Amino acid sequence: MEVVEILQSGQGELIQPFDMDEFREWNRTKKSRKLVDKVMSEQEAIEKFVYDGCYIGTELYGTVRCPMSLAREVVRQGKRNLRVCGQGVLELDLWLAAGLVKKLDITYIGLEVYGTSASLRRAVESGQVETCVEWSNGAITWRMKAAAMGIPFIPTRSMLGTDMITYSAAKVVKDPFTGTPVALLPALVLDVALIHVHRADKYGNCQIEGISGFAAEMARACKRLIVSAEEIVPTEEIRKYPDRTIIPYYLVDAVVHAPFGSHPGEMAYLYGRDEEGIKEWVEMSKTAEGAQAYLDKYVYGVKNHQEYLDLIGEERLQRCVERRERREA
Amino acid sequence: MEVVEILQSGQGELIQPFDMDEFREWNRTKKSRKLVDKVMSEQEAIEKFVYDGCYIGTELYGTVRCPMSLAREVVRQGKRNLRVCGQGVLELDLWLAAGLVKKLDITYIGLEVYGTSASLRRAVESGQVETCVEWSNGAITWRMKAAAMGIPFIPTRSMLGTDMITYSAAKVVKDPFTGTPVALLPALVLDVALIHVHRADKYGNCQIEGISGFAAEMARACKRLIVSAEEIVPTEEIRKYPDRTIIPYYLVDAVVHAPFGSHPGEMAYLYGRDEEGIKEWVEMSKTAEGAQAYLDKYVYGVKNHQEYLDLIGEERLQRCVERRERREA
Amino acid sequence: MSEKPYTRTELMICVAARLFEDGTTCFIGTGIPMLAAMLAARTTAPHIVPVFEFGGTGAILEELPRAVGEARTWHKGLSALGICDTMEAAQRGFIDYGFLGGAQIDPYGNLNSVVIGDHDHPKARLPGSGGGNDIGSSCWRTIAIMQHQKRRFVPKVDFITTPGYLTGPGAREAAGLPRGSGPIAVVSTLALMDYDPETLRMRLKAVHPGVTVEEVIENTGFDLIIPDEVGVNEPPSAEELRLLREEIDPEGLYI
Amino acid sequence: MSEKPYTRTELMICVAARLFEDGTTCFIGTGIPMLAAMLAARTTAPHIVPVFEFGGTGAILEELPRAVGEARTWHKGLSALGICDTMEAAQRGFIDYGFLGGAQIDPYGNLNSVVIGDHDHPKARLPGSGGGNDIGSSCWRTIAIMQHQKRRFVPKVDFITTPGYLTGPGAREAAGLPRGSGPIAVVSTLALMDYDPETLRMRLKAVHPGVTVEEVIENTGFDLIIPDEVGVNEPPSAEELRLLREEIDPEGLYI
Repeated sequence: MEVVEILQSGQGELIQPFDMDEFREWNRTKKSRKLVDKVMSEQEAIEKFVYDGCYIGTELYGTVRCPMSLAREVVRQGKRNLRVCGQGVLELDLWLAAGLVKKLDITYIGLEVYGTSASLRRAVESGQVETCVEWSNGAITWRMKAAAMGIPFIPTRSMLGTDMITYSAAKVVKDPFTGTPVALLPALVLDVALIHVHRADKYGNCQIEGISGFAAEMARACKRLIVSAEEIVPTEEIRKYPDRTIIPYYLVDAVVHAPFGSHPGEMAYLYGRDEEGIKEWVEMSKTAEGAQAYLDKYVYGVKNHQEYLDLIGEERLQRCVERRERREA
Repeated sequence: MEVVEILQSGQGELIQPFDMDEFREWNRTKKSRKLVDKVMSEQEAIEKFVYDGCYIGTELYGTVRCPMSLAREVVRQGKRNLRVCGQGVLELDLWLAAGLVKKLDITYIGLEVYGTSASLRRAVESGQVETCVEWSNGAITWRMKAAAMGIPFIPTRSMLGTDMITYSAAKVVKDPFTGTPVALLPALVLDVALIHVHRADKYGNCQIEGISGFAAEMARACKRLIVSAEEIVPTEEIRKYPDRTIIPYYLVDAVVHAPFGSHPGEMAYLYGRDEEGIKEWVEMSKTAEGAQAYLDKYVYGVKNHQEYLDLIGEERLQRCVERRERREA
Repeated sequence: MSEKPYTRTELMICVAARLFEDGTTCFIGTGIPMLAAMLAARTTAPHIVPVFEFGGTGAILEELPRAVGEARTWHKGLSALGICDTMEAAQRGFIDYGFLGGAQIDPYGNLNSVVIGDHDHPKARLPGSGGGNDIGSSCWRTIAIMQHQKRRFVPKVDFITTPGYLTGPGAREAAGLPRGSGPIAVVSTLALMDYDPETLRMRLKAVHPGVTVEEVIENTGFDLIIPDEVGVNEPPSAEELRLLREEIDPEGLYI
Repeated sequence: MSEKPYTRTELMICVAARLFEDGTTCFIGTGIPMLAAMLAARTTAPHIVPVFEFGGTGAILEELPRAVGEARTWHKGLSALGICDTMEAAQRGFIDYGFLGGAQIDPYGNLNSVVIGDHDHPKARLPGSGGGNDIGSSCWRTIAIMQHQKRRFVPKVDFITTPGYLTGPGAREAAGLPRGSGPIAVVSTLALMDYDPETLRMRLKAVHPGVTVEEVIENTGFDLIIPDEVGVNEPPSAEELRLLREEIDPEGLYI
């Protein structure tokens, strides 16, 4: 019998095991093909689809097209023991600071220009986060891409030769076609994904402007998908530009109308970053007490996204709008 | 040592063997990152980049966004012994009828609504085409996707259990994560690819309207890429909508300005099919003599794409324009 | 116009159209499946979601597409992406039905569209799998639409292009094909067939009006399971015929 | 303003900027690499093609991006797709240079950005690989930008996040990493290093003005190869400083 040699098996936990047939069955029975109105509030969407212990992820970096209104609602409702695939800045920081995270498929959690995340340090070094399984940004996306393709794994040349492989759940094999070593990344099927988009219709057909990060991959790699959108548009608008629909409705479970939903992050062509707002988190999150005070003020202290926006104030939001990227030749 | 069992190895020839490091080296040394004017005629592009015996492919189905002006020029220049990945209608039919094809990675060559391809039958049954290696449409695209990802293979559940596997060059293994059988498709790196797009700038940044077929994958899976475009636009137009550039310039070797380049096929939002023109080929290609007469008239009988368009005539082209798909709510 | 007697092709389209389940995703191949989908959308299944392999999802089928990639396949559609999007949606279990054709079919619903005769020295080279193999591998339920002739309904296809039940119970799963998927019906020019749940072999379900069971048996190259009760399909209604002839295929491309 | 003496960070940025090769594709990470790229584009390498991992290619860098996904990373860009597009372009060999950071570096240029101490019970949990591992695996040449401190230049990093030459000659290829790729330079707050072609160990190339070789050695936790001739980097020119202070980082985010 011909065989492929397994050269190495990562010792990291596969914290979200998968079964492609079970995922197919889910997609068959739990995802309606009908055009059903899915518009609901953040509160309703998170209550309905996010649960203690679920494996959850958010799309794009924390300050760019980030589902912040959904991320804050997760904190407000205190969902616990979350298992998270982490490529994040603000949103995961909030969850870590609120003590909601138990296990991490981590790629990068930090504050970019403002350095490392104190919330991550506290949560991991204290043992509150039980497990960190390591992946590169490419690898975690390709794991979702595998799920999105409906296949059990995808090869890559990333992570080879490093400790990343050892502390991941990947395997290294000899490619049966050319004989060279290649890493196999197991598919990642999330229980819940949160994605913020520019526009959606009430059924969940979504369109994005500017870079699409890993929205297409994550949307196809989850069992429940909550989308928040800056604007809810009539389906006729979607049908006019079907080539812009990177997330078709049948993938979506909830559509939340969230103008300035990425604040204090940005939304291309609509509003820029609120640097002041981001710095406030950066400063306050340096200590556990400061982080708690921030959460008290901006999350627990307001009932919903509208109250959050009221707290930020029209004037500051308007300044973000003025700083937006523009389409110009 | 842990191993992965190889359950089956397809007996079909891998008619375009690959080496990812060699492909990387090609991409490093033969693909300029500089913004260089690449505009040239069909004649020049085909002379420069298509050669006897090369492995070549065209993107999308024969009547939809098909690089017909390039395909006709390949015939005109009589490039021989082509090895082709075949998912095609009109364009591959022309090559088969002209006796240019030696080996096929075949998925579908036919006339869709008008039935089977007599040119394919003649070419294969006579032994003029030496080899047909079988793939599904999904499989051939995923083979290009593997190359586009820079990885040696991609898994799929297609082709399992059928004669497709036997007459392909795929392998079936037990997935090392879940133990279920899965097919591994070897990467496909083409020597030359031909793609027709809506607009490109002179450097080769390309944008497409409507479905994109497998343009993104093929453009990233070839050593030489000749693009024909309905319109050459200033780079400022590209920079205004960078989120529409599915083929960035550095992938492109030649940009050919080809209005009505897909004729008698269609181009979404610009012109519809020329049914009369397609039927003419369907009828004439039923016999070898008829096919030859068609080639004499529409390919050998005209010097270039402009002469072809003159032969078709303004009025008929205008009728195609009237039949175009429109963006309307 | 509806006075003109219906043809077997028209009847076959009507019987196929009635199999569409409303509110499901359907992978539509070139030809008869397109007509059946358009008819279904105008009659019993107004909320089907047509999916065409080159990227169109949720099109409004106002005009008959002539090709699986042309603009009519995403006309006023919900998304118009690429072949990977649709094929991978199918592989992930999002496509409920697939409508397929082929040159040959066997008792387990395996289809051949590659060669007649030996693969390497064929008597007839057929177009190839196209998306057929993918659809038969990944869609939950496939329905074949066939001319009913002895040379097409054969004990063993010359080449298995698109998997039916392969060699019988358990074979799809053993090969690694998705659990719970497989063919459920064949609509032919003579009859409607399904599959016996025990043996997974093809079974006559209902003949077309005016067709006898014997005629079906005579035109089938293998032992078709004939149950005690064989139904008779409803003939095309006047409205079905009107839709087909006046709205769906007024140019008579297929009918 | 250019009268103000330059800082070591400004110098480091200038030295890094001069390493950009015109007309190449460069994977740009957050922070110092962005400033260096912007400076290079305004001085010696006007035709570099910046690539940002979340999808931006060929942006015109008018304003300093604060994040690898924000609109400034594809401002007037040539394409703005997603992370797969850029990471896969790198894996295919299309990205010439990668500019990287890390908390620790070893003599073979391996970088650590995951943990200080034991992985499962870390003294300090760092942000993680991000795109670092991918860039170090797939780009043709990588350049690390580091604070030069003994605790950062270590004999053995606590965790290899981003591959340099791993354990030395042949190790990258044996691991399956792309042939011919690897680190070529380190720009630190004290000096510029390259790698000895025989041993692939880090080698001092040029010290910053005012820095002695001894100072570099003292601040390096392993045996740095010291060649017979060690150059001295040019200090920032008045124009470089003006660009940095007035055009590139007028808010003083980094400098």
